[in-house]
Parts: sequence; C-alpha cells; structure tokens
Amino acid sequence: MDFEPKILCIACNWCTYTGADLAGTTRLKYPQNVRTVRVMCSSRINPSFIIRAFQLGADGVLVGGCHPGDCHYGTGNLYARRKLAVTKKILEFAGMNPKRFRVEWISASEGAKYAQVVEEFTGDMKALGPQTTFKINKD
Amino acid sequence: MTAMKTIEENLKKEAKQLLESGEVAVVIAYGRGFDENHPMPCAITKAEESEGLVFNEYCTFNLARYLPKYPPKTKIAIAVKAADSRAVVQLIQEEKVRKEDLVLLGIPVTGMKDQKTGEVIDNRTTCNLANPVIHDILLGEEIHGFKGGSPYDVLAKLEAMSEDERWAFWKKEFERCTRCFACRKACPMCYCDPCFMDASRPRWADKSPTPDGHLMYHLTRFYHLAGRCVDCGECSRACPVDIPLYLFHKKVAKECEALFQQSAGMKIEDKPAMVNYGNQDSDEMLK
Amino acid sequence: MSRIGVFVCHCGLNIAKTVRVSELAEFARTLPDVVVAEDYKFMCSTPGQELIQEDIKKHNLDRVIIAACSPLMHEKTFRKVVENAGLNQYLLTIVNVREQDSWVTDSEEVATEKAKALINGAVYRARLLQPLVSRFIDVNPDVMVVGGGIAGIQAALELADTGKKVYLVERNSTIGGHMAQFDKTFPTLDCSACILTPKMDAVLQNSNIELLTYCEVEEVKGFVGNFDIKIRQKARYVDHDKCNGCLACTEKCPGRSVSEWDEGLVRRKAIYIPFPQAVPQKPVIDRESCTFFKKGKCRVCEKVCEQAAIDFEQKDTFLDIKVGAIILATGYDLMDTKPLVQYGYGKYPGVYHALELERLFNSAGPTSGKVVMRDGKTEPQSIAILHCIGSRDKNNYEYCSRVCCMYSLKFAHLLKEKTHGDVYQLYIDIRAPGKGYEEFYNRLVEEDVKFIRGKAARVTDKSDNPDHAGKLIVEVEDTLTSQFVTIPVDMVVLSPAMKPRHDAKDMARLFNLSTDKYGFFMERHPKLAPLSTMTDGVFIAGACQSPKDIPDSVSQGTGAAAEALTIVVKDKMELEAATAVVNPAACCGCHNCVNVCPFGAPVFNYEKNVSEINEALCKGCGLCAATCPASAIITRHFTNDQVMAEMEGLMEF
Amino acid sequence: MSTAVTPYLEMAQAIAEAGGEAFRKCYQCGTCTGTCPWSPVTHFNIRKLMRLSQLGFDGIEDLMWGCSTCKFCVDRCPRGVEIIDLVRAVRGVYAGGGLLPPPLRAFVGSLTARGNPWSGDAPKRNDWAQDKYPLFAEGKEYLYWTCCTVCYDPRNVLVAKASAEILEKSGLSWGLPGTDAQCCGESVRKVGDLELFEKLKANNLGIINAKDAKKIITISPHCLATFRQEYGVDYEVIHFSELLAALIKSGKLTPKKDAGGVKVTYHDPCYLGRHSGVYDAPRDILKAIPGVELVEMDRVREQSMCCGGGGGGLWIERAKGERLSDLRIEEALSTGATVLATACPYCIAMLEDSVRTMNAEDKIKVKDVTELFLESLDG
Repeated sequence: MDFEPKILCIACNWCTYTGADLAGTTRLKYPQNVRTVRVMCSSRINPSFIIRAFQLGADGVLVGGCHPGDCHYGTGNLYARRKLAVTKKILEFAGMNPKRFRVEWISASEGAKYAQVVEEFTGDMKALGPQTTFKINKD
Repeated sequence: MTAMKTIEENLKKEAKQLLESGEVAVVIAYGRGFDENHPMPCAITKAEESEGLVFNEYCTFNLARYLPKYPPKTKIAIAVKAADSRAVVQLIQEEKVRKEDLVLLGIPVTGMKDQKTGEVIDNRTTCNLANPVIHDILLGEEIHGFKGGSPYDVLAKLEAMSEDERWAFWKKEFERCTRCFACRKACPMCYCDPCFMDASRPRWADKSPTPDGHLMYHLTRFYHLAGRCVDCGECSRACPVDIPLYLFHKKVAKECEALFQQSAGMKIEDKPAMVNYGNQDSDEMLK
Repeated sequence: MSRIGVFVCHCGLNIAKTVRVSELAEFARTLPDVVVAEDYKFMCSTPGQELIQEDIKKHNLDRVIIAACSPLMHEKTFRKVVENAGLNQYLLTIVNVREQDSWVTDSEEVATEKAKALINGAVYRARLLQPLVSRFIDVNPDVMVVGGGIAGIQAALELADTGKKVYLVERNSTIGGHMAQFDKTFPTLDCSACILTPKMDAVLQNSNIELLTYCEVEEVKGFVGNFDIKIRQKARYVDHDKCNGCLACTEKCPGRSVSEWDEGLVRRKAIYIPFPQAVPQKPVIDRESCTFFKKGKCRVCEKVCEQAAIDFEQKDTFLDIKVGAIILATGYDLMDTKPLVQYGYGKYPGVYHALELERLFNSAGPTSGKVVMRDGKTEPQSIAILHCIGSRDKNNYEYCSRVCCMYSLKFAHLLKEKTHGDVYQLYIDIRAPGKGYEEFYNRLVEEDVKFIRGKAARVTDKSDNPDHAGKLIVEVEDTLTSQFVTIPVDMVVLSPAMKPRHDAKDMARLFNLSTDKYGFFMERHPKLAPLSTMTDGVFIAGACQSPKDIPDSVSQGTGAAAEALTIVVKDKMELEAATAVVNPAACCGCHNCVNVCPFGAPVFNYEKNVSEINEALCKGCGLCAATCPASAIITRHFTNDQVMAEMEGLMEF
Repeated sequence: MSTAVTPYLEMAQAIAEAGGEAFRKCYQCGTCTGTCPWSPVTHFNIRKLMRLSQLGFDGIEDLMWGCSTCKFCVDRCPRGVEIIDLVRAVRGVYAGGGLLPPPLRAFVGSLTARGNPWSGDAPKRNDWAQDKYPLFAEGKEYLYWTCCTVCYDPRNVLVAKASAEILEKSGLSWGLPGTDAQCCGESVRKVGDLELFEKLKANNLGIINAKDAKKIITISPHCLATFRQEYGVDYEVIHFSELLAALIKSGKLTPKKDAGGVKVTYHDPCYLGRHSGVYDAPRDILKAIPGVELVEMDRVREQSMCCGGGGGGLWIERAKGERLSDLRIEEALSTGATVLATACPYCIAMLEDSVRTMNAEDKIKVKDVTELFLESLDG
C-alpha cells in the first residue's frame, strides 16, 4: 500500500482556516492527509508545538496564517514569521528535513491556494516517506 | 594585554573605591575558591572585602547571570569580560537591569583556561572577542590586533553533514544528557524561574530523563536563546557529560544574524530580535 | 474524568453522503470518557438542538462535541444550545467534518477516517477545556470627537441629540473645517455657509457638547469604555469667559500675518477670528505676529478691551477627561503643488490651487466673492482647470482623490457665472458616481465648458505666438484627437491631491491606530467595518480615512456616532472571555509580552516584577503566550495543554 | 469595405514579450505626449504608440521611429510606465521584420561590419590621438572609454583631444582602450537590435575584463548610462564631467585664463541628466572658469529639452521645423549667451548642425565643457 503521510496543519482562525473552509464551500478536492488545529493567530504557535507534532508522529507540519500586513491582530504574523523562520533553522540543524515544515500565508479568499498547498505538501511528504527522526517510538 | 595580576589589583582598587564612595551597594566579581586554579564568583558589599577579590586565567564564569537575582534598582558593579559584557547588554535590552544602576568593570582578556581541564579554552567555542563591548571602567588596556577568525568556522563540519548524519550526531550527544540542568544554571540568559521544563502545566515533556524529553528541552532552550545567546560557552563548559551545546547555539546565532541583521548583546538600543520585526523581513526567511 | 457527548450531524446529505455518520458515532462511543454518541439529520434544527440538550441532562454531560459544519458557521448557535442546557458555552467543541472533510473528497473511506481523527483530537482537547465566564466592566457614557470639520460636527450633534455628553476637540480657533472655506457645494450648488453655519451654531448651543477649540489631544490612556484623555488647551491670550466677542481688539491691532483661512491670499490681524462666522466668535492672539510678543510693546488690544479679557500671561493648560468612546474626524491636507515645477505654482502668479479659488468665490473671502487675479482687479478671460494634480500619480499619490472631478466641475460653473471667461477642463477621466453627479456633469457640458481629455503636461509663460503674450500657456495632449494642444489662459487652477494630515502618523500612534500606505487611518474592514479601527472604541469618520466629499463625510459622521453609541449606550460592557492571563508565579519578567502585544494589553508591574494583562484590552490572539519562554501566560481556550492534546489526538489516527 | 478593426492580441503579446509589457499599466492620460519634446514639431505621439501596442492595432510602424528616448515622459508618467522599454520593444518586433528606415540601415550596417556607427575603419579608431596619449594597461587607474563619435566625427574629435589633454595635465594614471574597442551599443539597443547590442557588449566587456579596469571614464553620456545600467558589472563608471568637477574641487586642476566675460548657457544632455542624474558637475566646471557667466535657459535640468539625437535620432534626417536642436538653439540665443556648452557628443553633433543650417555661427558657438575648460587651462 502507498504510504499515506500524516500532516498536521496549524491554521489561524481568520485567514487560513477560513480559506480552508472556502476550499470546501467551492468543493475543491485535495488529499485528506491533513488534520487541522485551529488557533486564533499564527503568532499563537509556540515553536515547541512543532517539535511536539513531529514527536507525535507528524510526517509534515504546515502552518497557515494571514498574509503579512493583513493579520487580524495587526502585527501577529510578523512576529510569527520570525519565530517560525528560526524554528525551521533549528529543526534543520537538529537533523529534521526542513521540507517537512512549511509556512504559507493563505488568506480567507484563497481556498484554491489552500487546496493547492495541501496537495503539493502531501505529495512532498509522500516522496520523503515516513518521518522517523523525532517520532517517539511508543513500543 | 595587561597582566592578570595588574587586572586583579585594579579590580580590588576600583571595588574598594566604589563601595567606599557608596556608588554601588554590591560588587560582583571573582573570589578565591578551594585553590588558586578554582576561583569562584563572589559578591561583596563592604569595601574591606575587596582585598579578597581575585582575577586570574581561571575566572571564566559569566557573572552577568547573577544580575537578575538582585532587587530592581540595586546599584551594582560587575566585572565583565567580552561575552559577559554582551550578556549585560542583552539583559539591559530585556529590561532585566538598567544601565544606570550598573558600573561595568571591563576586562579585556584572552587565553582564559578551563577549570576542569586546566587547558586554554578553545576560542572557537566562544564568541571570540577580546574586549568588552561596553564598559564604564577598564581594568586593563584594550587589546588590539587580536585575530580570532569567524566565530562560526567551527560549524562547517556539521553544516556539511546530511540531515540524517546531523540527527545521528545530536541523538548521540543528547542521549548522554542527565537533565542535570547545569547548562541553564550557567547561562547568563536563562533567568526563568521556574523554567518551562519544570512546569507541570503544560507538561512539555517527560520529567524523567527520556531522549524525547531531552530533545524537547534542548531544542526549545535553543529557541529561547535565539537572538539572545551571547556565545560565552558557559553551558558547554558546565556540562558534566560534555555535550557541545555551543555548536547549536552558534548555529542559531549565525542564522539570526543573517535573518535579522543583528547580533545578541552588541547594542543597548537594539530590541531583542525575536520580539521585534523589521521592514526588511521577507518570506525568504521561511524558505 | 469527563463525561463527553458526541453529536454527529448528517447535514442532510452534505456530510452523510461522504462520511459514514453512523460508523462515526459508533467509533466515538469507543473513545475514553465518551458516554454518549449520536448522529442526526440536522443538528442545527430545533429537534437536533433538543436532542443535544436532552442528552446533556440525561447523561449529565460536562463536555459536548458536535461534528458538523465549520465552527465559523454555527459555533455561536451551538454555544447557545449548550448554555441553555446549563453547560458553560466554552465546554463545546465543534469538529469540522463538512467544509474540511466531506466536501473536499469523494472517497467515503478517506472522509470517514479523517473524521475519526478529527473527533479523536476533539475528545483530547475537550477533556482539558475550562469553563470561561465573560466579565463586565463599567462604561463611561461620554464620547470625545476629535476634529471640528463637517464629519466631526455631524457626529457630535448626533450623539448630543441622544443625550450623550460629547467633547468636541478642535485644534483651530474655530470649528468648521475645510467646508467653511468653500463657497458652494456640488452638485446642488448649495451655499456652503448656509448649510454649515447653522450646524456650527447648534454645536455651540447644545448643552451636551463641550466645545474645546484651540485644543489638542496630548495623551490617550485606557481602553474601550474607559479612556483617559489629556487635552492641551493652547494659550489664546484672551480670556474667553470674559470676552463678549465685540472684536474691537481686532480692528485696532497693528500686527499682521498671512491668513491661513484665506489660503494666504490676504493678511489678517495678530488678534483675530479666522472668518466672520467663526465659532466661537471670540478671538485669539497669534504669538508669532503679535507686536507685543515680538517687540515687548503695544498692548493696544488690552487698551481697547472693555471686558479686560486680554491676558498676555496666559499659559497652555491641561484638561483631563474620561470617555467611553472616541471618534476621530481629523480631515485631510491639500497637497503642496510647488514641487511639481511643471505646473508653475508659486512661480506664475496666475496659477492657483483649488482652495485658493474656493476663497475667491466666497463672499466672505478676500475679494468678497469676485473672481479676480492676484492684482485684485483683473478678471480672468480664460481659465484652465487641471485635474489629477498629484492624484492617480505614482510619483506622488497613487490613489484617486475622489472629489476633484466634481469640485472642478463646480469651479467651471461658478467661473462661468462670475466671469466672462472661457473655461477649460483638462481631465483624464470624469468620475461622477454620486447621486446627481452625472447630471451635474451633463449640465456643465451644456454650459459650454471646454473639456479636453488629457492630463496637463506643463504650464509656461513662454510662447512664440505673439497673440499669447502675457498669457500662461497650458500644454496638453487632447487624447481624443491625438493632437498636442497649447491653450493660452489667464488663470490656471490646479486640483491637487487630498492627502493625510501632516501629523496623521503621530495621531495614529497616539490612538494606537494603523495607517494605510499613504498615511490615512486604517479601518477595521474596508467593507464591513469602515468606521471601526483595530483599537476597540476608537472610530473614524470623514477624510482622515480616505478622500471624501461632504455627503460621504456627513454619512460617516452619523455612522461613527451610531458606532460610538453602541458602546456608550450600555452601562456595562462584556469582555472577551478567551483572553490571556499571566501566572505571576512563573513570570520571569522578560518583558517579551509587553514588547510584542499589538494592543498594549500586557503591562509590566515593576513593584511585583511581573507582567499583568489588562483583559479589557486583550483580544485573545495568543501571541504573548507563544512568546513567553517561561510558559507563564495562559491563553484561555487555547492553552498550551489544549493545543498539544488536540495535536496528540489528531496524530493518533 | 469594412473600416472596422479587430484587436491583434498576438502582436500585443509579442511586444509585451519583447520587453514592452509596461504598456499594460498605461491609462492613456496623455501626460507623455504633453511632455514629449516632439509634440510641438512632429506628429509623433507616444501615447498613441502605447495605445496601438496595447491592442496590436496597425499604425505602430508609422510612429515608432519618432522617439529620441529622452526619458522626459518616463519621469513624468503617473503610472510609472517604462516607456522607453516599449519603444525598444516595438522597434525590436518590427525591425526584426526588416523594417528599418534607410538611414538607420547604414548605421546598423556599419555597426555590424565595423563595430562603430560612423563607417570608420576600426584600426583608425585612435588616429585622432596621434600617439600622444597612453593606452590603458593593467595597473593603470582609469580607462578612458572614448565614444565612437569623438573618435570619428571630425567635430567631436576636438572633444576627444581636449579631454585627453586635460587628463594628461591632471597627472592621473590613465589610458585609452585599443582599437578593438567598439560602440557601447546604446543606440542600437534603442533601435531594437538586441542581438547586435549583446555582441558589442560582449566585445567591450571582454576588453574591460581582460585589462582588469576598475574605473572607467566615459565622454559620452550614452556610454555612461549603458555601462551603468546595461552592462551589469561591478566597476566604477563616471562621466568625464564628474571627474573633471572633482579634480577642480580638490584643487588638482585650476583654470586660470579669464574667458573675458563670456555668457555661456548649458544644455543638459538627456543621457547625462535624466538618465544618469548628473546635473551639477558640468555647471560646476563652467562656474569654475574665470570670466564665464552661466546663464540658464528656461528648460533645464530635470525639465531639459532634448536635442533629438538619442534613440537613433542622430542618424535620421528631419525636415526643417522638425528639428529639436533648432528649437534649442533658439532658446539658447534668447538667453543672450554666445556659447552653448554641453557635455555629450550627440548633442554637439546635433546642435552644431543646427547652428550651421540656421546660419547662426556668428551668434553662438557650441562647445563641450571640456573644450571650454581646456582653453582656460592653457592660459
């Protein structure tokens, strides 16, 4: 059987989550490997969440927020951008394939972009195979 | 470079004078430990205690870590080598201390020795500066012409590795961790009390020393020090199992400098990079 | 141990067509702590709601999970449902199995498996949810309006009419704003003064309005419902309590300065009122041009004042007020056209800008309403009106200033009426989208105004043609015939861009607003919340948001009044419940939260050496919590635990 | 027969792809045409060219050679359209079909065959120097890049000589390129022949790189703008006037001989001014000469009037009344000046021509600032 990656998406309430809803409303089809956690703002994302997600066995982590300048809270995603950029560098240096962590700005009107990003990312994760680096072996 | 002995004399003299005049209430510097080669951090409050102060090549501890422990507005004089001074600058940026409460006794020095090994500390494991970036009083002459090379050369080997190789490297290193927390105790920037790792809610990781918990602890700590680590190398020297933490800190510092055009603890006017954003920030940094 | 109920909605076939709903309910029953799981055709219908409420009571549920459409759709509905059944509304979790599941795949298998993972995540999260209670704070019933132009006047009057106390703060010595400078208004050609001055007077007469002219807002503290404002009353050197407005002082005053009100076309006295209908009708002394202040001697005004109202010793004073809401109606500045050397403003006396011409038309203006050149007597025989000067221009302001087309048409009409000259309009596009605007344009076309479609390129006084001697030559391409045209005229009128006030950025900082890329105040949402800002309780009206004409400014003034009223009409205000809170025992005093919060909610308590969050300002975004190294900040409803538990649940399947 | 036309979008697309996509931004306000120096004298209409290109309509061929790339319209355009790029693109698209006007054929032919537009023999490129001046060699500070025009055009050869003489007197370490130097390619680029431009560029870059020149002086503003903006390498390029102004300022060269109260007016070359932002250096030189009174014309600096020589205009014959240089001479005469100074070989050629055809040789002389300066230095 083909490998079906598990993808965790953390999406901000105002843009990316709404954009993902729009993808549904317009009946776009995309791979369902993605499971989404809704937070109010991409700036809520604690870098430890990302580490934790990989430990929990996520094969890829996708973070979605409003486009810089369009944050519902004004400047939240500008901080988030710095946080997540450094997070990515840390993951990479620790030995995590940086392709497994992706940040995208997807607005409430970009349902198609959401579907396309998920499709692309799922494809990338399929190609990379299972993430075993950080994953906690429960056995 | 001014002789260590002269620096020590100057330290005693200045400490005495500062305490006598009442300009400061405390002087944080070094005092005698169980022998010559093991001086200890020491804080004195009386002028006569200044005779007990010490400075020699084993005075490696970054004293800045003691600053946040004093009540706000305490007038403090503190002996600072290069990295120590950067830590002070960073603490000032973070409003943990105020510049106006401090008298910085700057010590330009190179060739410090590790108390554990007795050997000269490899300056590739530190920030590789000779002079304090800020001082009020200099205890020795500024050093000119000291050439250390880039503080990040030492990363080349790890950077050249594949991700899997790097993971194998760190996995092996972190496995030895005993969660003794000497690293965060030695760190001048780790002033959280309690540390996130000690919290019961949320429980970020196993309290028992499991490899998963080690990973969560160290990676999160590296993140918490992003844009703040002054590269003094204290964590690695403190580590009883010799995990080369400095390598990771250096890598994060290097990336932060490239991303945010700012080095930790260099300018009092800077805002810490991770609680700031800039007009030049772009999505390139997420690539 | 929680007692969780899971309710799976079919949404007709919307969900049930792809998700095997009964299998999903079956699955939910196997999860720890789930005591009941049911599926139903429409959970949002009355029977569906009743089913949930009955189960809550029957099974003594303390957590409810509803797998249905997006939470953005019906979360509010279902919150009411559980609340009415006696459960705290924050103990509800919505699982999105429609927009992000059944609608985005055709595979039953895939959709059902994903739904299971989502429900598992929700169960993990639900266990850790905490009941949250909304809190209420007292609301100050008063409102401050900043800016006494037409938008601000309108807002103040509307609010005062509802019985609310209004502070109207104006930095000039009179209210009225730009509208008071105009002679006629488009497209109806009403006399501007005739419709404005009664309103200005009404402001003065209304006992609910405290008019604070010659004042500036110095400091803004607090938050929606409870703003503390410090206002600077600039020294007038005239005691307005004593002054009876006889204006004898202004007649005798020897000091002179250019009249700002008349756009520098004439001079005014050093003690002055800007124009005859000014409100209040009491003068101020301009320090810069006052002979006494300059030379230490004079005091003529003091001598003639029977009320002994002149007070050279007067100092700026400060006034502290408390209000529940704020309306900013600070207006616009006209662009300075001097840097556009090709149009010769400031070089050729025959070149005027729009506000200068407005003053020439105005019967209370420097020429008593006669349109004459700067010599005060020559009537222009030909006039060219140049549109889009600095507007729609990447080199200056990219936006359309929106009112220039219409006032330029108005100019043309008035010039036709008041002179015998030929009038040319040099335009790119005529933008006349308001009520009665297109009709006005048509009327002007019939009034024999010469329309040339092309943006003026240059104004010069040099020409080879001896017939053009003494004239200004306007060079333009008539783009309709592709011909290069030179038009000899006496007067050139520039219609410059409306731009943000020169100090708009300072104002934005003062009130914690953002500005758009030009410097206009940013509205919360361009369509759905055009008068609100990102700062709760601060509203904007008129041209401070973007260029606007009078009808739009008035509408916005009224609208902003209504917006402000929604806050101050209530005694108490509900605060967001899902806010952040600091655990002081864990706070490390790093100031990170204070540094990053866009709303200024965290404040550092230097006594206790910890941060504290003002929940009235907190919007619950969670930025502070993610920035706190000590995990000392708890974002209610999105705590670290809750988010990580949900992740764990999701990743199990 | 129907007179209806249909948009020819393939043509519009071809123009866009050739580098003219900026036309999409145009909202047809006419600022460009109103600003265009040609508007009062010809039927060239840049806005119309843009419009025709937007929809691919016929008529482009009739308009496209009118532009002298003076950049006035670009600076004024409220939409920020890079209009010159469009001109270049339409010329490229059409000239690719063999539609070059005859005078330009000779010019392009000479460039192709000899590497200069003046049908000059390549080996004779440095004949003007009569072996008096050094050739550039590695280690020298400045490479003095002489324009083909100052090498071959008899009038402009005087400028070459004057400038070289000044360099000799300055004591700087400098040298001329060898006879393998070719035209910078500016004009042919604007005429739309990108292929030939790239060939010339490759040749010249080869020379510069081989000799490791780090600082280049150009006498032609056209070379200046091309080196700076199109060659894309990291050496310093300055115009002769900038160097000379700096030498005067630092006291290395001091003009002594009094010019005797001569009124001089200065014409801003488009490629030195609007294209390169150099307005003050030539004026500083003139002001430094004792006995020179600088009087300004109406249209100067950013608003300067084009001589008509750019964008291939130098090689296009125009009827009397259609020459911008004639208008410029009239404007210069109206200031009462007896010398019209400028700092571009093309401007000199165009203006000198007008002075002759207008029989104004007695009233006004056209001079390069270097010539004027050298006269005052010889004293």
